Amino acid sequence: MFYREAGQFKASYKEDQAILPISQDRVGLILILIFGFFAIPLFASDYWLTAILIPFLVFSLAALGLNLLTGYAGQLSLGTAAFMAVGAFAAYNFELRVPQMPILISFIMSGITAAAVGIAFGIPSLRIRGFYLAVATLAAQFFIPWLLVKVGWFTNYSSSGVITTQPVTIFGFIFDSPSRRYLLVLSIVVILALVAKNLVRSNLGRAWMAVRDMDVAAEVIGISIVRTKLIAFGVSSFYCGVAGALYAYAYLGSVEPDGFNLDLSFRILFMVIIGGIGSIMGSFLGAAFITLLPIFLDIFINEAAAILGLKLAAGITSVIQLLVFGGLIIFFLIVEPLGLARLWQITKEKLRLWPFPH
Amino acid sequence: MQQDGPKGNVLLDINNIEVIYDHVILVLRGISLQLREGSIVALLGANGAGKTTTLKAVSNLLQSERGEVTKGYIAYKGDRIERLTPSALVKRGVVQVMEGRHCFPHLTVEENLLTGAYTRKVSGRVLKADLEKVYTYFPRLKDRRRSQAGYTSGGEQQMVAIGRALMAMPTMILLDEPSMGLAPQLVEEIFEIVKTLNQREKVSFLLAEQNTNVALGYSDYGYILENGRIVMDGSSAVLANNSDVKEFYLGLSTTGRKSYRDGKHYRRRKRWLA
Amino acid sequence: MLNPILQVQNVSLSFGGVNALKDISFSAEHKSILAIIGPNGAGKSSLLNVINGVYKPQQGKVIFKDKSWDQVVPFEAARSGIARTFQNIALFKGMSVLENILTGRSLKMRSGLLSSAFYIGPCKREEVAHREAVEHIIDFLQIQHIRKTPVGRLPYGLQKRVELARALAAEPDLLLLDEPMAGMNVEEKEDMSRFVLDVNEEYGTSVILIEHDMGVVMDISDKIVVLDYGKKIGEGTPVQIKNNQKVIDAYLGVTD
Amino acid sequence: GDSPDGGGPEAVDTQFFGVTGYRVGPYGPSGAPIASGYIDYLRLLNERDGGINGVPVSWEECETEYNTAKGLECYERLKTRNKNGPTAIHPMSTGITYGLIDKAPIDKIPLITLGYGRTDASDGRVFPWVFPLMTNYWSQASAIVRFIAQKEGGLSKLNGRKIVLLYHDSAYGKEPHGILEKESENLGFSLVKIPVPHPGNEQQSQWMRIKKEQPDWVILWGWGVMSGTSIKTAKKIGFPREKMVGNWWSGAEVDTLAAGPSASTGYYAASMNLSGDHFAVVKEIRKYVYETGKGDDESYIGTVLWNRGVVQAMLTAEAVRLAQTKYGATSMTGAQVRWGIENLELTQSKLDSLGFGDMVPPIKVSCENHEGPGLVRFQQWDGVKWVAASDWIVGDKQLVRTMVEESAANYAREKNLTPACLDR
Amino acid sequence: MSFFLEVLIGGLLAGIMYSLVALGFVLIYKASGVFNFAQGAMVFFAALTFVGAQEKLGLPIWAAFPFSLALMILLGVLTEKVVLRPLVNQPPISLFMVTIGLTFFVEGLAQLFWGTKVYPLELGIPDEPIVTTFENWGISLAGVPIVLQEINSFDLIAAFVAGILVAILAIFFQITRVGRALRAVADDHQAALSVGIPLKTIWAIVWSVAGFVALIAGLMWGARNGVQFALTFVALKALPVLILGGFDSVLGAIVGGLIIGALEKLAEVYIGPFFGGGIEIWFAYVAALLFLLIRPEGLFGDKQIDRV
Ligand SMILES: Nc1ncnc2c1ncn2[C@@H]1O[C@H](COP(=O)(O)OP(=O)(O)OP(=O)(O)O)[C@@H](O)[C@H]1O
Ligand SMILES: Nc1ncnc2c1ncn2[C@@H]1O[C@H](COP(=O)(O)OP(=O)(O)OP(=O)(O)O)[C@@H](O)[C@H]1O
Ligand SMILES: [Mg+2]
Ligand SMILES: [Mg+2]
Repeated sequence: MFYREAGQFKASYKEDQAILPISQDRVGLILILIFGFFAIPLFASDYWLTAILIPFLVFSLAALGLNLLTGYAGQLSLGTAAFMAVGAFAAYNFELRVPQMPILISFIMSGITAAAVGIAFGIPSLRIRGFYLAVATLAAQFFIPWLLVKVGWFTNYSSSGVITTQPVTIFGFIFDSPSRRYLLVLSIVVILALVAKNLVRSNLGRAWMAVRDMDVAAEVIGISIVRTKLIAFGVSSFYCGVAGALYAYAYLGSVEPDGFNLDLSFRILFMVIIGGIGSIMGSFLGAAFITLLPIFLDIFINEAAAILGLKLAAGITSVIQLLVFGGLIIFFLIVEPLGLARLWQITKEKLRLWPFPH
Repeated sequence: MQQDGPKGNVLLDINNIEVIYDHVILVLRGISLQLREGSIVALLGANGAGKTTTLKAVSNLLQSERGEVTKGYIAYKGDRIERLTPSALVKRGVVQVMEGRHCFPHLTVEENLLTGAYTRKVSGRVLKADLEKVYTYFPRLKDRRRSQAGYTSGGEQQMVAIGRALMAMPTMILLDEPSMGLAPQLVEEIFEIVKTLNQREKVSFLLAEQNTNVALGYSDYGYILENGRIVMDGSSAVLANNSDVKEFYLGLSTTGRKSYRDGKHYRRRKRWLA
Repeated sequence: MLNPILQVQNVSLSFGGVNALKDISFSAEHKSILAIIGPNGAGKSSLLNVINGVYKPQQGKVIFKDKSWDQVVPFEAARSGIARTFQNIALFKGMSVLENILTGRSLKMRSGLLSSAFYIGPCKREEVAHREAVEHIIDFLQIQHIRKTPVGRLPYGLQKRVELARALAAEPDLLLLDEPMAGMNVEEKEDMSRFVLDVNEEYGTSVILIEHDMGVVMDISDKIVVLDYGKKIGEGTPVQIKNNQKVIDAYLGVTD
Repeated sequence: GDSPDGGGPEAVDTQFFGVTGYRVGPYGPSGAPIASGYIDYLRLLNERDGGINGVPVSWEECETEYNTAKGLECYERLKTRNKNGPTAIHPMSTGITYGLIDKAPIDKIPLITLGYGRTDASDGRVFPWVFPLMTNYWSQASAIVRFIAQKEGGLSKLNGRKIVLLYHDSAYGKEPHGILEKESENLGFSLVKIPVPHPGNEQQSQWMRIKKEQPDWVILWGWGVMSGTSIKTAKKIGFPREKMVGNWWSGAEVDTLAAGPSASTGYYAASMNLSGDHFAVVKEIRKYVYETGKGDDESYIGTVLWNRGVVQAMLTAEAVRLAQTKYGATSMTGAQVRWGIENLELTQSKLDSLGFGDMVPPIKVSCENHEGPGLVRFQQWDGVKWVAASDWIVGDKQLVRTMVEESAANYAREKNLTPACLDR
Repeated sequence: MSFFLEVLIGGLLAGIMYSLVALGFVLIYKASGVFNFAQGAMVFFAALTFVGAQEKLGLPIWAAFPFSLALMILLGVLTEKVVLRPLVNQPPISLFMVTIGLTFFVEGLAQLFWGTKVYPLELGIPDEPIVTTFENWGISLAGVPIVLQEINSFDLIAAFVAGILVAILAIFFQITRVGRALRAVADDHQAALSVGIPLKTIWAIVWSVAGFVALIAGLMWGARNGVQFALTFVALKALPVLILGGFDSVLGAIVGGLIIGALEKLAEVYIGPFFGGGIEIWFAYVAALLFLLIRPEGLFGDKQIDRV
C-alpha cells in the first residue's frame, strides 16, 4: 500500500528515464545521502568511521567496479585486488615523483593507470570466456603483486615492501581525522556511483549487457565486441584503481603488495554476488554485508557465549564465525540466487501488492 | 468437465491448480482438466496463456524454475504427483518434451537419444532396437547421429528432443509445441507418429500446440486456455466447428481461409476474459 | 533499374563432413520479400548466417548494395544495413523489452564514454530521441504493455515479436528473419505477417525470411528460394514454386 | 576472548590487555600457541599474584586472521574497550604493524613487535611508540651468519663458502637481503638468493637449483607452510638437514611437524627464546592455570611459540610494573606503559626471580635502542623436540645499527620528523 | 643435459600432484557445469579428518581411511541435499558462488572438528631419492651415465595412483550410462530432469566421488606439506592445469598437469633467475592463458557451442 507508484505519471521520456522514476525511491535516497553526509560525521565514533564505514565505502567502490565488469559486461574476473594494487601504488608514485601533485589528480591518475593495466589484461577476454577467463584473470592477480615486490622502484625501494601514504591535502585542507577522511571517501564514492549508474543506463551499459547475455547476437546487432569488452575492463579497473588508492590513502595508510592478494579479490567478488550481480545498489548491499557480518558475528558470538555462560575455547569463535559466514552465503544464494538487490526488489513488488497476495 | 468419448479411465486429473512463479507472479488461475487413458488431449491458447506452465506443473519441472503449484492437485493414475521428482515421474511413464528444443548440445545426437532411456534398465540390444525405431521415424537424425547436437539445425534439434522422449517408452507424453520449426511434411509425420503410438502402444498425449489445425485434427479432446484459465473445452470435432475457434485459432472466417496479406491492421481483440 | 539489393554468388559452406550449402546463387530485389524454404537441415539458417557474416563461406561471395564481400564480420554487416532475428530466440535475457530494443539502435548512437558518464548534453538528448524512435516501434508492434518486463519472463511468441522490434530499431535496409512465426497460432501469425508487410511497404525494407508455414510464405513473399540438402532446387514466384515438381517432392508433399 | 578472570573491566580498576592474534586460517597453527602463551601468562598473573601489584589483569582477544584490514579493525575495537585502552598492542603481523605505526602516536598506544614489523623502529628516537624488543630481522640474519661460522670453525672459514638464502618471495623474505649481502662482502662467502613464491607448498624447482648450486649451507627464511615443505623437499632430494638454518618464523614445532618429525631431524633454527617446559614460570603456569582448568590447550605448553607468547606477556607486564613504580599502583595508560617499556631492564637475577631463567637473555631498553640485546639463540630439532644448540649469539651489532639508523633517518626525512626522545 | 632432464622429470612428477587435485574439479564440472571452488577445502577436510581421526579418536590408520571416506561421502550427500538441490537450473555463477560459501563452511567445519594444528602425515611410503642411473636400464647420453636422483618412490606412487584414477574416471564418463547422464546434466539441468535423470542421486554420487578424489589428493599432499590449513592452497596449483587441459576433460587433467608441471619447473630454473626468481607463482597461469588464446577451451575441453 505504501509502496505504490499508482498516480505517478510520466509526462515525458526524459522523466521516465530518470535514475529513480519512482518518488518513494527518490526520497529514500535523498534521506540516506543527508544521513551519510551530515548525521554520520557528527555522531559516529572513530571506531565506526575507521573500522567500518570507510572500509565499507572503499569496498563498495571496488565492488561497483567489479560489478560493472562481471555483472554488467559478463566477464568474470578474479583479479580485482591486483587492479586495486595498481591504483594504490600508482597514486603513491604520482604523489612521490610528481612535485606538487594534487591528490585528487593522483587519484584520477591511479584510476587511469589501473584502467590501462586492466585493458591489457582484458585482451584475453576477446577469446576466452566464462570460467576459463576467470582462471586466466588470476594471471593478473599473481603477476602484478609479484612485479610490485620485484621492482623496488614501485615501492620506492622500501626494504619491507610496505609503502606509507603521503598525507591527503586538498586546497590546503588536511584530511587527517577519521570523519574528514570519511567525507572524502563518501564524496568520491557517491560521484562514482552516479557515474556508474549513468553508464549502465546509457548505450554503453546496454552494450555491456548485450555482450553479457549473448555476444553473437550483440555482434549481429552491430555492437563491437572488442571495443565493448575492453571498455568494460578499462572502466571497471578504473573503479578498482581508485578504490585501491582510497584503500591505501584513506583506510589503511600503508599498504604492501601482498596485501592485495587473492583473498581480497574474492571478498570483493562475494560482495558483488551476494549483493546482486548487475546491480549498482547490490554492490553497496554486498559490501555492507561482507564487511559488517564478520564483525557482527565476532562480537555477537562472544556476547552470546557470555550470556549463555559458555566458555568458548580460544579460536573457536573464529571457527564458528567461518561456519556461520559460509552458511549465510549459502543461505542467501538459495533464497535468492540473484542477490540481496533482487531480494529487495521482490520485497518491493510484494509491498506494491500489499495487502493483497497477488 | 466430462469428456465425451467413452475411452478408458482417467489417467491424469488436474484439479483446479494455481501456479505462482517467484512467489509473486500468478500464472495459472485455477486450471482443471482430465485426460483419459489412451487419449490425445490438446491444450490450445495464445502466447502466454499458460500451456507450457500447465505441462511443467504436471512433469514437475516447475520447481527448477522457481515456480510452484499453490492450490489444487494433480493426480496420475489416481496418485497425487505434485511432490514427485521429475525422474520419479519419468519412471512412472510421464515424459515431457520441452518447448524450444532443449537438447544436450555437447552430446552427440545418438547420445542424446540414449539419455532418453536413462530410467529404463534394459539390455544394449533392446536399446539398439529402440534407437533404430527412432531413426526410422527421423531418418535425418541417422545421418547426423555422430555430430554434437548443438551443431544441428533447429528442426533437427526438435527431432532429437522428440526422439529422446520416445526412448523412454512412456505411457504419457507431455508434448510442448512439437510442430515448432518443423517442415510441413515433418509436422504431418510427427502427428502420424503420435497417432501410431497412441493406437498401437496406447500412449496418451497431452499436447500444447499452436498449430490448432493439426492439433484438433489429431486429438480427441481439446481445452482452450486464456490468461491462465480454461475458457472452453470440448471434443476436438466440436471445437473445430466452433465459430470463435475458427476465427481466432484456425484463421477461418465465414468466407473460408483468407490470405495473410489481408490481415487487419489493428485487430479486434476479442477475448473471453480480460 | 536498380541492381538487386543482395546478390549471393556461388556460395558453398561446409562443416567438417557436412555440406551445409553447395554453390548457392540467388538475388533479392530492392523492397521485395524473399522467402527461403526447405526441409529441416537444408541449410536455410546457414545461408542467413553467411549473408550477415556469422559464417564464412569457403567459396563464393555476397554482394550487398553493390558492395562485394567475401570476408565480413557481423558487426560490419550490421553497419551496412542488415538486421536479423534468430531461429532460437537470441534476446538479451537480463534486460527489459525496452532495453533490448534500444540496444538495437546502438549503431546509431554516438555519445562517448565521458558524456555518458555524466549523462550530460548530447548523451541525454540522444537517449531521449532514440527512446522516441523506439516507442514508435513499440506502438507499431503493439507491445506497449510489456515495455518494462524482463524478456526472460515473456512467452515465446512475444519474445519473437520483441526480437523483430529489436531488428527494426536499427532501421535496416535488409531484414533477415529466421522463422519469425514458429510457435504462433494463426491469429499471431496474421499479426506478424501484417508487421512484415507494413515494414516492407512503409519503410521500403527488403526482407528475407525463412518460414515453414506455406500459407504465410505463399501469401506474402514476392519470390521464393527453395533449398534441399544444401542445394538450391528451385526459385521463383509463389505460383511457380507451388507447381515445381522438384519442390513438391522434396518439401511440400501433396499440397492441400 | 574469555572474559577476564578478575571481574568485568568496568567494575574494578583493571589493567586491560588488548590481545590481537590469529588462530584460524593458513597461519593459525603459528598464531594459536603465541596467543595462548600470552593469555596463559596473564592468567597466571591473576591466579598467582592477583594481578600486577594488586591491579587485576583483564583482556580481550580479537582475531586478525593475519589480515591487515582485520587487524586494524581489532585495533580500533580494542582501543575503545577500557578507560586506559589496550595497554600495548602486539600486532603480530608486519602488515598490521605498518598500518598502526602512524596511528599509535596519535592514540598513545605503544606497539611491541617481537621479531617482526619495522626493523628500523629499533631507533626509538624516530619511532618512540614502536618496540621491536629482543632482536630484529637484521640482527637475526647477522647472527645466523655467525652461527654458521661457528659450525664451520670461525668467521674466517666462511671465506669461499656458498650459502643459499631460500626465502618467502614477499617483502618479509626480502628483509635480510641487504644485510646478508653486506656480510657476504665482508666475510667472503657467496650468497645465492632463491625465492619461493607464496605459499610455497611446492618447491621442486627451488631445490633443483639448490642441488645444482651445491651450497654449504641453506638459510631458510620461510613462513607458514613453506618452512615445512622446504625441510621435506630437502629430504626428498637428499640435502642434509644439518646444513639448514631457519629463522625464527621457520623454527617452531609446527614447521618440523609439518615436514614430519623424522624428516626434520638435525635441522637448526634461530630463536629469541628457548623452548621447553622446564622453566619455573612454565611450571607455575601449569600449576596455577592448567591444574585449575583455566588453561587454553595443554599441548602448547613449552613449545617455541607458546613460550614466545609467554615472553611477550611478561615483557608487557613488566613494563606495566615498572611504570607503576613511577606513576603509582593503579592501572596504567598507554603513555605510561610506553615509558615503562622504554626504561625496561631485566637483569639475569630479575629473570630468574620471574622464573624465566635462560629462556631469554637479559634485556635493557633505552630511547636510542628499542631493540634491546639483539641476541639470538639456535636450537636443533632432535626428532622429538627442539634443543638448544648454541649460546646467545650476537650479530655484527655495528653493521646492524648503522643500517637501522640510516633507514630510520630516511623515514624521518620522508615524514618530516625530528628524531627525539620523549619523556626527557 | 642431465640436469635438464632431472628438472624435466621432477616437473612432470610435480605436475601429477597437481593433476590429483585438478581431477576433483573436473569431476564436478563435468557433472553439473559448476566450477567447484570448494575442492581445495575438501582436500583439507579429507586429510585433516584422516589424521584427526587417528589423533583424536585413536583410530588405527587402516580404519581412518574408511572413516574419512565415509565422512566425505556424508559431506557430498549433504551438499547435494542442502546446497545444490534448491539451485537446480540456476546460472553457473550462482552455483559457483555457493561453492565459495561452501568453502568457508567446510573449512570451518574441519577446524571445528579437528582443531587448527599442524599434523604430520606419514603414509609409510618412503619419500627419498631412488638413486638410479639410466645406464642401469641401458640408457646413457653420449656415453655419460645419467644420475637421476629426482625419481622418488613417493612421486612414482603418486603417479601410479593418478594414472589409475584417470583411467577409471575417463572410462566411466565416456562409456557408462551414468557418465553420459552426467555430461547431459552439465549441459542442461532442466532437460536432464525432463528425461528422468535423477539429479539428486547423480549429484550425491559425484560429490562423493569428488570427496574420494579429494581424500587421495589430501593424503598425497598432506604427506608432503603436513596436514594444515595451507592444504587448501593446492587448489591454486590445480587451476592452471584445469584450464590448460580443459575444465571438462579427465584426460586433460593429467596431460595438463604434466605440461604445467614441466613448464613451470623449467621456467623457474632456466628463466626465473633473470627476473629474480619466483616467477612460478604466475608462470603457469600465463602459460595456460597464452595457450587458451589459441584454443579457448583448453587442450581437451569441449568447445563452447553457440549457434544462431
Ligand atoms: N520462469 C518464469 N518466471 C516468471 N514468469 C514466467 C516464467 N515462465 C513463464 N512465465 C509467465 O507465465 C505466463 C505463461 O507462460 P507459458 O510459457 O506457460 O505460456 P504458453 O501458453 O506456453 O505460451 P507460448 O505459446 O508462447 O509458449 C507468461 O505470462 C509468462 O510471462
Ligand atoms: N556450426 C555448424 N557446425 C556444424 N554443422 C552445422 C553448423 N551449422 C549448421 N550445420 C549443419 O548444417 C546443416 C544445415 O543447417 P541449417 O541450420 O542451415 O538448417 P536449416 O535449413 O535452417 O534447418 P531448420 O529448418 O531445421 O532450421 C545441418 O545439417 C546442420 O547440422
Ligand atoms: Mg509455451
Ligand atoms: Mg534453421
